[in-house]
Amino acid sequence: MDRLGEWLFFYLVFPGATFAVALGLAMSWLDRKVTALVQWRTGPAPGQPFWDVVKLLGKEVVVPEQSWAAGFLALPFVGFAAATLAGTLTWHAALGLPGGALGDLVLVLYLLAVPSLALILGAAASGSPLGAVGSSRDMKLVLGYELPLVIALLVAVFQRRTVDGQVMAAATSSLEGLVRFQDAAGAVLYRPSGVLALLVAVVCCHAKLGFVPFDQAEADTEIAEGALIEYSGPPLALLKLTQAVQLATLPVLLVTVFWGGVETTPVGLAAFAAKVLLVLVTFVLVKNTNPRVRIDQALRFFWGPVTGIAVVALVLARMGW
Amino acid sequence: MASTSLFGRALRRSPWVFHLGTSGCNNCDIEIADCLTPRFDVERFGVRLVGSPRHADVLLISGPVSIACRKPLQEAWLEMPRPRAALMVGVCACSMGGYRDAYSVAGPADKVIREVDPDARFVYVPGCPPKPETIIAGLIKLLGEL
Amino acid sequence: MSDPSSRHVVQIGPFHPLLEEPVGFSLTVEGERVVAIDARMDYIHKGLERLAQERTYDMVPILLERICGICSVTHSVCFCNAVEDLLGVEIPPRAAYIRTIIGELERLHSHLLWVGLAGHFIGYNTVFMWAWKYREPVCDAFEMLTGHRQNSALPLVGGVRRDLPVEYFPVVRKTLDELEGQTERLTAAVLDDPVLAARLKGVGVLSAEAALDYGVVGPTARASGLATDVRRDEPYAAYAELDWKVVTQDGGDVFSKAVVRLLEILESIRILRQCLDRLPAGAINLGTLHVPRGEGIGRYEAPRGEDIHYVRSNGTNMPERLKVRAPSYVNIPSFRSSCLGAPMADVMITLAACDPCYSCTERSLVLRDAAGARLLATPGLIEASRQKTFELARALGHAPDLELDPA
Amino acid sequence: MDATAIESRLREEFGARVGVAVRSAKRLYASVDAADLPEVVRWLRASLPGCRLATSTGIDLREGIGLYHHFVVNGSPLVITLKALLAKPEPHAPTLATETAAADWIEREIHDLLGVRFDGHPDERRLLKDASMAGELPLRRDFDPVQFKERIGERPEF
Amino acid sequence: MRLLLLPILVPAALGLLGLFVPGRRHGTSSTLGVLGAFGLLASGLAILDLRGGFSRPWLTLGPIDIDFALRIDGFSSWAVVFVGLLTVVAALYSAGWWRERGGAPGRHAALVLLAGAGGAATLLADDLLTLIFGWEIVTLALFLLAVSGRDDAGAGAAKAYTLLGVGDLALIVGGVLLGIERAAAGVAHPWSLSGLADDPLPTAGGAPTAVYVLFLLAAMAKAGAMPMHSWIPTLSTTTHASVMAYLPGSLDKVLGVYLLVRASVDWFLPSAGLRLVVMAIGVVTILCGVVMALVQHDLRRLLSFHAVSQVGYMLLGIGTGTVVGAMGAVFHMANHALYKSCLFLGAGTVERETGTLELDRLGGLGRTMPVTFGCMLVAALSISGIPPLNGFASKWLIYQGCVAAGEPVMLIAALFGSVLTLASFVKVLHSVFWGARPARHDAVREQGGIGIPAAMLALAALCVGLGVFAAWPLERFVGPAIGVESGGAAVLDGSRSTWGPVHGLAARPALDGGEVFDRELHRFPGTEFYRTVREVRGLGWAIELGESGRLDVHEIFRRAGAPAVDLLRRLHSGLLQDYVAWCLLGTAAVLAFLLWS
Repeated sequence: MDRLGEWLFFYLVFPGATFAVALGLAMSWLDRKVTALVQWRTGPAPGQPFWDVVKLLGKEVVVPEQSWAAGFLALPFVGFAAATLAGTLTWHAALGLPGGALGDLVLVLYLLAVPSLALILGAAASGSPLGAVGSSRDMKLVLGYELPLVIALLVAVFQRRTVDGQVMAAATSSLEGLVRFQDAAGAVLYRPSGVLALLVAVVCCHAKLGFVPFDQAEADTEIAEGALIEYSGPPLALLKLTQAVQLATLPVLLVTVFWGGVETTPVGLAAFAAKVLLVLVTFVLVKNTNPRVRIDQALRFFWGPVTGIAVVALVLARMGW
Repeated sequence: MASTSLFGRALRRSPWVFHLGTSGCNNCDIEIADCLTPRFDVERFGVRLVGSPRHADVLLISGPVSIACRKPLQEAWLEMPRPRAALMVGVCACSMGGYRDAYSVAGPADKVIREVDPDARFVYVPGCPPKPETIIAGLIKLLGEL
Repeated sequence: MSDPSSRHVVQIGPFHPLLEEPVGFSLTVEGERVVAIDARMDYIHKGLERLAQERTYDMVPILLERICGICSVTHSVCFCNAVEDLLGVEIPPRAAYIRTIIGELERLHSHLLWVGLAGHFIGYNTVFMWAWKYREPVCDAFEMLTGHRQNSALPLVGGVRRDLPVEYFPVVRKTLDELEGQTERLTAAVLDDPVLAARLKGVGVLSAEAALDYGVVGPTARASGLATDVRRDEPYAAYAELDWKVVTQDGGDVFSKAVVRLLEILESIRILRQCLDRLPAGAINLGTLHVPRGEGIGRYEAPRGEDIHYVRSNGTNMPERLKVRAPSYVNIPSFRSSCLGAPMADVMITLAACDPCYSCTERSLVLRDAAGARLLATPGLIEASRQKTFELARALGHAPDLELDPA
Repeated sequence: MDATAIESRLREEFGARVGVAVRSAKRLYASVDAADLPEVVRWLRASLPGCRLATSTGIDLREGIGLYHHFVVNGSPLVITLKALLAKPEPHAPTLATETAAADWIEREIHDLLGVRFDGHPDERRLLKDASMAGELPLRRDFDPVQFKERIGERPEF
Repeated sequence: MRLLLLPILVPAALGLLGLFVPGRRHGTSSTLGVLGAFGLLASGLAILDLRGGFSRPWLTLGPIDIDFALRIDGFSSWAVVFVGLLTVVAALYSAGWWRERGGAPGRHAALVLLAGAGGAATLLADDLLTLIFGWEIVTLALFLLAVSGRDDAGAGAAKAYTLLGVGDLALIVGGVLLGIERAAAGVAHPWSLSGLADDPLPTAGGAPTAVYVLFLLAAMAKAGAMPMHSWIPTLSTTTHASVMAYLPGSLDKVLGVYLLVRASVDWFLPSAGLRLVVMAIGVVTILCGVVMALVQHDLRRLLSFHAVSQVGYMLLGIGTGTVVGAMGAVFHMANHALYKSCLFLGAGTVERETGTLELDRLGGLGRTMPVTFGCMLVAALSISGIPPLNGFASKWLIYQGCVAAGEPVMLIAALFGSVLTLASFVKVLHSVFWGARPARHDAVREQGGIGIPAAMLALAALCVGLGVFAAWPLERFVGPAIGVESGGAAVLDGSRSTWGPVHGLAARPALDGGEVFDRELHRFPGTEFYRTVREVRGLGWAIELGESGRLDVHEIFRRAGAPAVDLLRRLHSGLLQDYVAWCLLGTAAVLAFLLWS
């Protein structure tokens, strides 16, 4: 039972739900604040995302008449649980917490797809036509970015290195294994293939987070927040929390996979925080200096140049570059 | 009056508004949008303009309500989750202003909403159009009422 | 794949974030591709051209300002042009310059507003914020000169009601100088942005032939290569004496429309500078006028294009019939030519590209307005009002905690 | 080309069928029989490059419904107004929507507000009026807004 | 050890009995069918823990002995139980189906039982000829079930039989070749499979390679891997859902994968090149199948393309040549049978209630058919590989196999195939169960007694159970199946603790709000979802190509080798007597050949 207790602590407290939510809300405040600064505004007060969520939790839930109520209400929970789990596993591996190799890259990837899926299904379940358009766009976007994202992440798995005359590669999809490999052989990022792969992964994660220019699914001026349109109150709060958790997870995942884990020294922690912030600020700046592209343009972009670069990175990685 | 619970405080710190122009002349609508922009920046107060009444706490209404707008307005009001309130921006929304004699106007927005929800609460911001500062002041007054 | 059974209708509006005003668009789409489009305009119909018969010629311009929140100068001056055409009179030169100044200030803030909204519609909120930030000083200048941010209540049949406070001219000039630099930077940014180009170029193309067939006007027509501009074609106010040029583009797409508007901002700044420099002395109106039986047509180049009013008088002090044709009324229907076959995401920006103003389209002839009296306030009152505004802003700016209820 | 030149060409082309009145160098009014409207419009658009329909006005006159089509020529100050008088009680006129797309909405509007039928209009649905106003013609002289509102029970009390 | 005969004889006997029940006696024949299915399951359970063989000599040809030999080991024991389970589900479902429809259930139930018996014989066979015998019975049963469906079933059945016939021919020729090879090596029982397993053949020389490839071909045809897949979609539009669920959906997959796993792990030591070929076929099957599924409008056709696509995962897992990959393949085969049966049964229910499976014409059934919807939702998420369902567990193992084998390209393709699968099922769920309900389906309700919902619920429950507790089947069945007698669950280590508690906050549901949209007018049919996909260059082209039938092996041969195929087609007349004659002739020829050598 000790293991279960330990696991529950990881999942519910640190680095799981509680921590991820707190960090995610802080990051989403940072997102809004930087956005405001770019736009010459003051922006929200520090506690703003927290108050938003508390308020939504206290509001009434309106279930649209046309909808499949159970799914409509339950799917945000599923998405939140999956995002939290992904966050837990990622942080667990990044920090090298006790408990063995919990995290697996493929598993995390799948778990991170679940929130999108929950939103897609929830929107489809709402019975709203605009929700359906939103969910269709979201699904297409998922189709677009999953392929290059997978390729880019596999660069870390298959990158060949020569250490002390020995050719080696991580050759494991376990996150902890990847961290250990990078400890031994240096970060994946320090090779050309790693740089390219990180680039691709950042772009894909940008789309995963639904930021402009890839926010077609929630384009408020086109389809009135699309997939989110029918949600209100606590389910909406959960969706916002899910976004926050993803915001706290994806930069960490990228840094962990491509730039090594955390050394638990003050310097190591600070360096890790700086890396994560760098990725996050990149997201925010790109978000604020681009207009939304059309969904077909996004698909072409992902299946064209982005996948191309990812493939090049993979080939380079196999060649030991 | 103003609730001191956590939720009440959150509500006052995070009022999300849905803007609904009911056949007005556009001027109030522009001043409302102006509230978002760098000079006035209502996001400082946690105000967000949202795209669906389902997400909103406050309905901003501008313009008189034409006969054709009447039903959609009532539907939008009912779509909003409780607690909810409405802010009447401009004389037209408050009292129909110069349109009171017009044949195709159904009534001021408060009357139209009260037809479906007698307990609805409103704050009125007169002006043609009211300045953004006035709209913000009205919004803050409304939050005190929630 | 054009199986009719797979079509469905997406309703945009009556309340939609794209639209500040209630108007219903029905897009029939296959997947994301729009195959038919229809508009429903009754939501905003509150207009009673009929009631114009009950208002005097002095009251009508003030009321016409409330046809549209943006083109308030447009409709009142256009009405004055129509009545002056009926009367066959020329207004005093100072009045002509004053009309030009307020008209061009209105064009400035309207174009900036459009640039911002267009950015917003394609999810580029930074452009929205920046453009509207630039727009604020223009509204301030308008307020300094007329006492109100949009509704000036200045135009009057035979001239203008009040003189402009020349002591504010240096401030206005400074505003224009700053705006010129900002607009040039914005224009450069728009022209160079590859993503914007990908998103806007070749989108919603309106050919010159279709433009003429639909009778579109203003920037929408000029972006399709039709060099039509009432300010040059039939110079009213002071335009005949000023040095400026008509901006045209050939693309007909959304990108061209954006470029036309951005360049027109710069032209407007030039016009304004000349007006401020050359403002002649003299009377500002012709005094009391009797309007005889007859009919007149007035035209005016609104920010969105040609506005046209038809006035018929039966000799009383109220018009027998007033017909208002705002520019959006002819610009909006052209979506049938420019939107069909486009993906839904493009339709939104195409609809927005003619800077539609649905309340104009549904022009309503407004009557007595309770707030109208405020506009006639003396400069002292205006100053007091501004003072209060600033105080409020300061108080709010320093007290973000909402529990401090100012009431 | 100014108004007088157009006047002489109009007389040349249509003779007595049009009654031309020139008010100034840039305003020309021509009264036409409703049935001749499409022909005159075709001629105008063909012989004056850049000529477009700016708008149309409907007026409830004592002697009938006045239907005025205002044409503007791009790049010139000229406004040409074609006037037709339609007989009550069932005014109708040939449509211009098949000649120029610009006539589509304005004809629907005049149909809404004044009850003028446009023969051959491709799309005769209402444009401005709400469905509840289906039988009303608000721009007719005999329309009483107060009575209308009482009839539909919408009179606001304040 | 005679007990080993039970799973074959019990259903076969009851099935043969069923053939003589008059067509009107629905109750009797359905009972017989269900009884036989349970008999198969019970006898499978009875022999579950037995290990060993049973042998009766069939023929002795000089130095060569041909036996009727059965053997049970870790793999076959649970495979038989599994087939029993599937047969029970199929029997229950068809009992419900026929009670409502009327018709000739006797034949149907009997053929299902015969197929079950044939499957059991294949799985338990320890002699290649016994295996071929069982294999052929299944093919025959499929064909007879297929032609008994509708009036227009003939063409689909003929196509199925042609392609399956090619596969079966490959198996027979391969068997003969193998026998010659082994006999030449002086083995006394050249067709004995346990003998072969004791001394697996490396595919170095020409003959073993040829035999392996022929077996591969047979397995591919049976399981429906590309390019031998085209009979499945064609058949799907003309055949009962229950038949689709039972045979192409599950039993044929079990047999095909069984053969392939046996061949790849037990009988041969395939070379790296051959493994690559298998993986490549797997990946192509995954991607082509799913892309074709993505654009289908007919639910059953869509499902059948997924049935093709999922086989790719199994081939991929086997092709990796790693223990974890093979375990994944076997586990996936079982999982696939579960969720695909569930999906086909659900589709059948929808069709029964609404009369159509055109996605355009469906919608909004989620609230009126909650059981069908719930079960199909679980199955759809499972086939898309969403944790923590069983589909994820087995796919994850296959991915691990790819990682271990160092095959990034295959891994990417497999992952991407999963995303596409998901996309396709979002479309299905949306267009059938969500969105606006066409008015003509307003009266649709869930009907049909207990049998069908029970079958679907059982399958959905298994999907969840085998996912959440994946360690158990891996340890108990899948590991032993490929020779890992204990510790099979250890491969799950990396994804341990996937299944944390779902915690949440209480929601306060309230019904409010009005309907703004006209639901007929503003429907968003699910078929609209992926129009954009067609518009992407390359993909659209591939889809066109697929739809035009130019990738269909059957069609290619029909066009290219017209005379030869014509002959084959004439041989495949669709008459039972002819086939029996061919079988006898073939057997005679083989015997003659053997006697002569």
